[in-house]
Amino acid sequence: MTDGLVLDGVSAAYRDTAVLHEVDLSVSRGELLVVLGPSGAGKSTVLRVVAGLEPVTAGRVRIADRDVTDERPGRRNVSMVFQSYALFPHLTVVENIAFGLEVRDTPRRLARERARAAAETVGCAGLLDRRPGQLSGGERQRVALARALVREPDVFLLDEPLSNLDLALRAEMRAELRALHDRIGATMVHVTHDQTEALVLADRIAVLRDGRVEQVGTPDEIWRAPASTFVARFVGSPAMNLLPADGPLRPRDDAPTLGEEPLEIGFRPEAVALDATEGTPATVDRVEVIGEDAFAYLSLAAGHQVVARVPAARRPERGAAVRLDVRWADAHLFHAATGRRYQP
Amino acid sequence: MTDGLVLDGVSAAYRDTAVLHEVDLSVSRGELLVVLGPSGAGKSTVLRVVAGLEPVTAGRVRIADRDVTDERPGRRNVSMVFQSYALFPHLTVVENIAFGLEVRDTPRRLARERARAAAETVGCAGLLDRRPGQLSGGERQRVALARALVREPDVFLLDEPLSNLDLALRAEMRAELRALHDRIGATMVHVTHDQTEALVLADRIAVLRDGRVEQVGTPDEIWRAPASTFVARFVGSPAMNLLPADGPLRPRDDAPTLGEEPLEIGFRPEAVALDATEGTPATVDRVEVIGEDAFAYLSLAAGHQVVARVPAARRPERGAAVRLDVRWADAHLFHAATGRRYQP
Amino acid sequence: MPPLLLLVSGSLTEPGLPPSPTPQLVPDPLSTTGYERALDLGGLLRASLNSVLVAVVAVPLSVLVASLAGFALTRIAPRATAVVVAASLVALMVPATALLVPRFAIFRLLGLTDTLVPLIAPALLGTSPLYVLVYYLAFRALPADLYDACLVEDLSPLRTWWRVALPLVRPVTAGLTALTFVLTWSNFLDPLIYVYDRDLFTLPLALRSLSLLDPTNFPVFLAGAVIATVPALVVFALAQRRFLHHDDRPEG
Amino acid sequence: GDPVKLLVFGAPEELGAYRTLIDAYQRARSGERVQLIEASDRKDLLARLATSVAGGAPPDLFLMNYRFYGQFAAKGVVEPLDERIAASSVLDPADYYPVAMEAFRWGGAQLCLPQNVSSLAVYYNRTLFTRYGVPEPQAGWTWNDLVATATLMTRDDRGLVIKGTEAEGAARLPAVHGLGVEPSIIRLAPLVWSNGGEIVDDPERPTRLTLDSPAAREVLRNLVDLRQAYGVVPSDAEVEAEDDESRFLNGRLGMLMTSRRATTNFRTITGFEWDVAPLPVYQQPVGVLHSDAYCLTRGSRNKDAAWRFMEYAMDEEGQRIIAATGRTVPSHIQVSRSQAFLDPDQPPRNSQVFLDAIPTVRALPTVSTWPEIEDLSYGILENAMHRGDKLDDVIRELDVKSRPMFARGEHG
Amino acid sequence: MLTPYLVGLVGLVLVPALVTLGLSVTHYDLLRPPTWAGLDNFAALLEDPIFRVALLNSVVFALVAVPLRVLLALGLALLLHRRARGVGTARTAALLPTAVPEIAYGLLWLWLFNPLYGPINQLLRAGGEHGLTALGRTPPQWLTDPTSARAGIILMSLFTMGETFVVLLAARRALPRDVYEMAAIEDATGWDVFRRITLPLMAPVLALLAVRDAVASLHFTFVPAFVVTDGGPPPYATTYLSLFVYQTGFEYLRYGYAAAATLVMMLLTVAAVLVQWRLIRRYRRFFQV
Ligand SMILES: Nc1ncnc2c1ncn2[C@@H]1O[C@H](COP(=O)(O)OP(=O)(O)OP(=O)(O)O)[C@@H](O)[C@H]1O
Ligand SMILES: Nc1ncnc2c1ncn2[C@@H]1O[C@H](COP(=O)(O)OP(=O)(O)OP(=O)(O)O)[C@@H](O)[C@H]1O
Ligand SMILES: [Mg+2]
Ligand SMILES: [Mg+2]
Repeated sequence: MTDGLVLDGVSAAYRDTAVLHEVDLSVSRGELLVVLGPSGAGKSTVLRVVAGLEPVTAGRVRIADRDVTDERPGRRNVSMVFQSYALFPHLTVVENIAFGLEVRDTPRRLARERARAAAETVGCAGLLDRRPGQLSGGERQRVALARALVREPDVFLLDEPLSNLDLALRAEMRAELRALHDRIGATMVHVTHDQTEALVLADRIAVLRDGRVEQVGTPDEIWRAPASTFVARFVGSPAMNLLPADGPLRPRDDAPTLGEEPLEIGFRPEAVALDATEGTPATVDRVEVIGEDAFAYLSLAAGHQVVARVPAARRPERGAAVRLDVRWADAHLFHAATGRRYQP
Repeated sequence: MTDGLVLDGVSAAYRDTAVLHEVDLSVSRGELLVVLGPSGAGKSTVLRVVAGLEPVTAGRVRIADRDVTDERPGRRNVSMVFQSYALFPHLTVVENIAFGLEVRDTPRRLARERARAAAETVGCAGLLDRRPGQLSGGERQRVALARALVREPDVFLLDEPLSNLDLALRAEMRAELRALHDRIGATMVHVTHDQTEALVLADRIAVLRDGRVEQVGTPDEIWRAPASTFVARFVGSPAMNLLPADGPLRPRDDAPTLGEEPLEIGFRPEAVALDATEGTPATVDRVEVIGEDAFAYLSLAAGHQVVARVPAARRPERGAAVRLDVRWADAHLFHAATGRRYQP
Repeated sequence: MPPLLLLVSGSLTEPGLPPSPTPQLVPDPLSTTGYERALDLGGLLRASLNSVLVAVVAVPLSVLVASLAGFALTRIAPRATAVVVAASLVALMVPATALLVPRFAIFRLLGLTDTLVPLIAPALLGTSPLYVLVYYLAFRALPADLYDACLVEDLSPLRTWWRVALPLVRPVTAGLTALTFVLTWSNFLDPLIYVYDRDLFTLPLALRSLSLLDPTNFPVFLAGAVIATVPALVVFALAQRRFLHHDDRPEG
Repeated sequence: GDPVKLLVFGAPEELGAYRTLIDAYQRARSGERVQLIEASDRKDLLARLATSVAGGAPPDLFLMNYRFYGQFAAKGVVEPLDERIAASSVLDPADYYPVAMEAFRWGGAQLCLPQNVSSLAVYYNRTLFTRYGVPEPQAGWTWNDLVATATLMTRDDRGLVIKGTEAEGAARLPAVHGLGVEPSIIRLAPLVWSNGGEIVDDPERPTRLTLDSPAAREVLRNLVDLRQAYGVVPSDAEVEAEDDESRFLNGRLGMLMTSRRATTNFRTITGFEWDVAPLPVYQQPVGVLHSDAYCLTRGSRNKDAAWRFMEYAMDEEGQRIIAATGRTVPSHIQVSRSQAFLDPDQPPRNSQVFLDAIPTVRALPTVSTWPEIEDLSYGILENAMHRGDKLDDVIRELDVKSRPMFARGEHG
Repeated sequence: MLTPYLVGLVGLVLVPALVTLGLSVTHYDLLRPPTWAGLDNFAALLEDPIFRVALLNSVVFALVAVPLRVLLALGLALLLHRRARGVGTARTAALLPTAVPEIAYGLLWLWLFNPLYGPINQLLRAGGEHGLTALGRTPPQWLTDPTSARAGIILMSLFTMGETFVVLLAARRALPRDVYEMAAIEDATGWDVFRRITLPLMAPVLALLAVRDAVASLHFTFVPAFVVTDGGPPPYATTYLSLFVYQTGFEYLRYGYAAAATLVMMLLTVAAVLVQWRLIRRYRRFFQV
């Protein structure tokens, strides 16, 4: 298979702090991989290692079937959006965008033209002659994005490229990215903390935790078959409910055969039915309304907490007594000791 | 009424570019106002004007019933999280957080202690002795937040304080902010582009567009009675569907009395029922799955586009022919000409 | 570097010998007579003391003035800044010789001739307006948000300067301190004109009189030059360490 | 009150002599204080003097050569001393060589008191002369004798006579040069006079240099030929590498034409014997005055104390102290004839040469722009001697360029 | 905060400078009160051959030495701004000559330049015979040949670019790192990075230094000419304006005349600065970052 990008047992460290631990990742050509993980997990570091801005302490990096571990950044043919934008303060927007082309000897005219087109794409065509210091946060980010998109590298490295955009713009940009990706078949590594983005955009998602890859899989796999409680809780908001499997709330339909060891049962807020007549009793602690949806925070008798999503229109009152229910089909089982997914 | 913060016809400009146009806002003491708006709308500028970092070209600013329009920033007793964090690169995390206290002559011991507590709150207690250069993006943001929270000013100004955090952390921070707000009854102005954040956190939301206040209201008002198509589409993701009122899709239940002028009808993706047997026919262009939910992008016969939210489990296939339906109760009416909400 | 080695080597040559017709890096015979006579004849010890005295007062004062002024320039109205910057540029253009006589009159009016004060006085303008401008540019290059953050924290400009701006331009300070030191240390025209008392002579003046020794006494003079150079080297080395060991920079 | 400030310049040894003088004075007159202001050379002294006068705080006394005091004299900076001299119980003008006293009269008034009455002489390395068997210079010798002697004394490192001109770029450089003389107007002047010429048109109110007269021209030609024709003086590179005085000190110069001032330095010589001879003669013996004087500034606030020091320095006691350094020929007639100056234990044995010259010495014109004229002519003459510029051009250039300077000058 | 500086600037520079320049329309010899001269001094300057030579010398020096100095300093600063083995030593070495007090520095060179015994020529003569270089040429007559002497003074001034170097080094080190990382990713060549990023970002400082150097070149020449060559070799090979002004003012006591020369000198620098300013105006926009 032709690989777009392969990290093979890559470790990296800042001074003495090890940040990445034997990360294995492979992104096939034309694939869009989203790296998801909590703050400080090492997402940016992964990109920096790929770009060649940080040396690896172990392992190899291959881009487009070429071992680039010892190549300098410029030789790796990647383009990158920095989390901090890294715009050139002295260049105008159009000059910033055209920079990568111009230093690669694209004729100035052409470079400017393509820069203008890229600016159009990210919706900052009106700002071409401003300098970064005169832009709002989101505008800067869009310029950084345009600068990355204007080229056609082997790999795009996007470090939270949409974090400062409003939802509408973000949806639009997301669609643009996806379209671009589909159009030019570019290999992309996209770091985000926004799971909607991850789920919508990704061909596959890699979940990073403390510098280790926790799970790699399609959005569907990540959502439906999280490999660990960490992934399960990290993806989805509010996070998946986790209770002891033999505990206060057990689905009432046919149980699968369970082993001996202690397990945990997990189910997402969306899977909780509140209007059950039977089921586990609980009290409503607090209700959050988000548009058409509401999230009810419930305490079970045993002191456990559960969140349920309900339509905003039919949300329970705070303090109300409710009965809740889930189905085995919606439930996930994990080993209580290791947090790994239980495979019956 | 005691006011926390009042902007009275405030205009502001950078050089010659007018950015804010007669913005009126009032935040009562202890209220949490979220400012929402697209990138470049002037959200950061509002905060900068309140903080006194930009002069007003017209209007007055009052904080805690005191006219501060001509006061210097330090005299306004506000604390602020900058969109760019503005951490002091030469100070460690704990020094950064304690900075505001120490320069106000809090004894060093005490300042450090409170800084440590604030760091704890935002979950960066383990990084106290690092310098900003050694932090990940999210970590920096948390430090910036801690630095604002450690003080007890008249007004907190938070410029996208959570934009670089992952969902889990963000939810947690959000809860922390809310708790802090409830505990000390602080007046807060919180700029975000994340509507979930806005809807969950806000007492009231101000929607800004091109430097003008488009609507101010409780999250419920904003959601249920958007004052304009702009607000309607901006809040909610995917955006509210908008169609000509006499157009291709009309709710089939009892219509309210409508006037003469051309109107637009709006309804959210959540309001669209897909499994109707009757209703407007449409084809599925594309389906996005986000966890338990899926968004179906549909084209109506007349060439109009509509998005519908459906449970992921029951999502239609791409290319499938469906029939859709909405109810008047879920529909919003707007003047086609002005985009303002239609009041029958 | 080679000139410096030659300087040292030359200073260790026995004075009074006819110049050697062939190059010698290690002089033969090796002799410290040059140093003894330099100290003896030129009053170098006393002069060093005076130079140190002047430097100890003038250098910190000068750096202080320069950095404060540079910082103030970033804070005041742009128009005022432009005026001061222009005035500083003009001041840079004035040759030192044009200032000697009027300054002498000023110092005499103040009763300060024949004291070390006129040698310290240039510290008032940061030794050279250039240094003020360098500070100005350095401070201006810092992210504006940092200053804004200080404003919000109600830091007085003075404290902003001390707590935030100055630490962030430490390489500049280190460099300019070294330069100020050298300029002060090697100031030659000022003491020539303003100081009469031999007991107030500074090193360059003492060196100047050594320089009139006849050429066979070159080692004596070179020894003097070495003595005058060493402190400056030490300061440079220290500044260079600060320079190297400072890596916190504005980021992102 | 304030100490009397005395501004002098000199090499460290000379400054030492003034310190000795001041110490002696302060010991002799308790309560009197004198502060020595040391400049390292004439330029420094001028700069200090001028700025301090302009700034309104001049030193009380300064020591200045008569060639350079003109500009101060002309500008009324110096206090006339006639009344004080007349009133003095210590000083009698008749005790001093008139030629020196006369040099410091300006507009009929005695402005400064000369400390010495040195003149030009030829120092020579006796040991070398003995080694090469060349006869030592005799009183009354002529320019031709000088050239012949110098030619014989120019030797290579094997001790063979060599012509310095051929040496350029050739196999050997002279190891010893026969003569050192700087191509300056003050060296030229006594020779021109001796040849019956004049260097300026009117010694009282000069308006131009008169080196175009046949007498002056001949002298100039001869001077230039030392280098250009005979190669007996070091080339300019050699002079830059090692000046004549240290060349002499190092035993590689047969003769050196210079003033009494070099004596102090030469007394440190241990490796060979040396002595002085009078200047060579063209038609009649003429010397040139080298004299420095104490001047009292008009702006001094301490004139009486300054005068008391002046009296002391000019009196026998003070003159003796300075004379002991060997640097000067005392202007005090008696002291100059005493052991203090003629001390046979101290070289040069033949110090009498300087005294013998006194009756013949003449002073250079005192015009306020003289320093400029000297600097200008030095550059031109140097090029003439070392680059071999055409004599006509040299003379014309000197004339043309110096005229405006003379025109600007003021006369006493 | 600005007060001490303003006091110094006005009291120690601007007012004295004005006084001196005011004296340029007088006959003033420092000793007697000035008398009105109108434009006499300037007319005399026009006639004065020495002034013309000095002016020419100064202009040539500025044109040659200033660009060389700035380029050398910039090159070194860019070479040595990183941390690496040996960089510290190299930096120190680059700075050392600046640390030598001016007067000692001048006299040191006086010795270095000594035509026969000076280390430079001794080195040049190594391998050659009869006092010639290995190539069979006479070594430069630093102190007696006009061209060599001028070159020598330029050489001297090159080694003292430490000040420029330090300032540029500090400026370079203050530039944000991520911007350079970005450029690295774009595979910008060293030249591109220099031209498109480093140069414009450092433009304000560079402009300042170039202006300063142009202005100060009048000053750099003073001590060398004063101490080393004394304005020679004759007639006036290394008489620069600075020395000319000093000599006429303080040795020949023509202060008013010297003031006029100073004024001319300053006008020339202003003109030079304006020209420079125009040249770097292209970069003006970068100042507004
Ligand atoms: N220094 C400046 N000079 C000129 N224009 C500026 C400057 N700063 C901001 N602007 C412009 O002002 C408008 C409002 O900027 P502001 O930073 O307030 O936007 P914002 O709402 O915070 O956007 P974002 O969500 O992207 O941060 C933008 O169009 C921006 O381009
Ligand atoms: N220069 C540095 N020196 C030391 N530690 C660093 C440095 N940069 C990052 N780190 C640490 O390495 C870890 C990983 O950082 P990284 O920037 O990769 O995180 P991230 O996953 O991108 O986080 P975020 O979402 O907050 O940006 C963090 O714990 C951070 O504190
Ligand atoms: Mg990151
Ligand atoms: Mg903003």
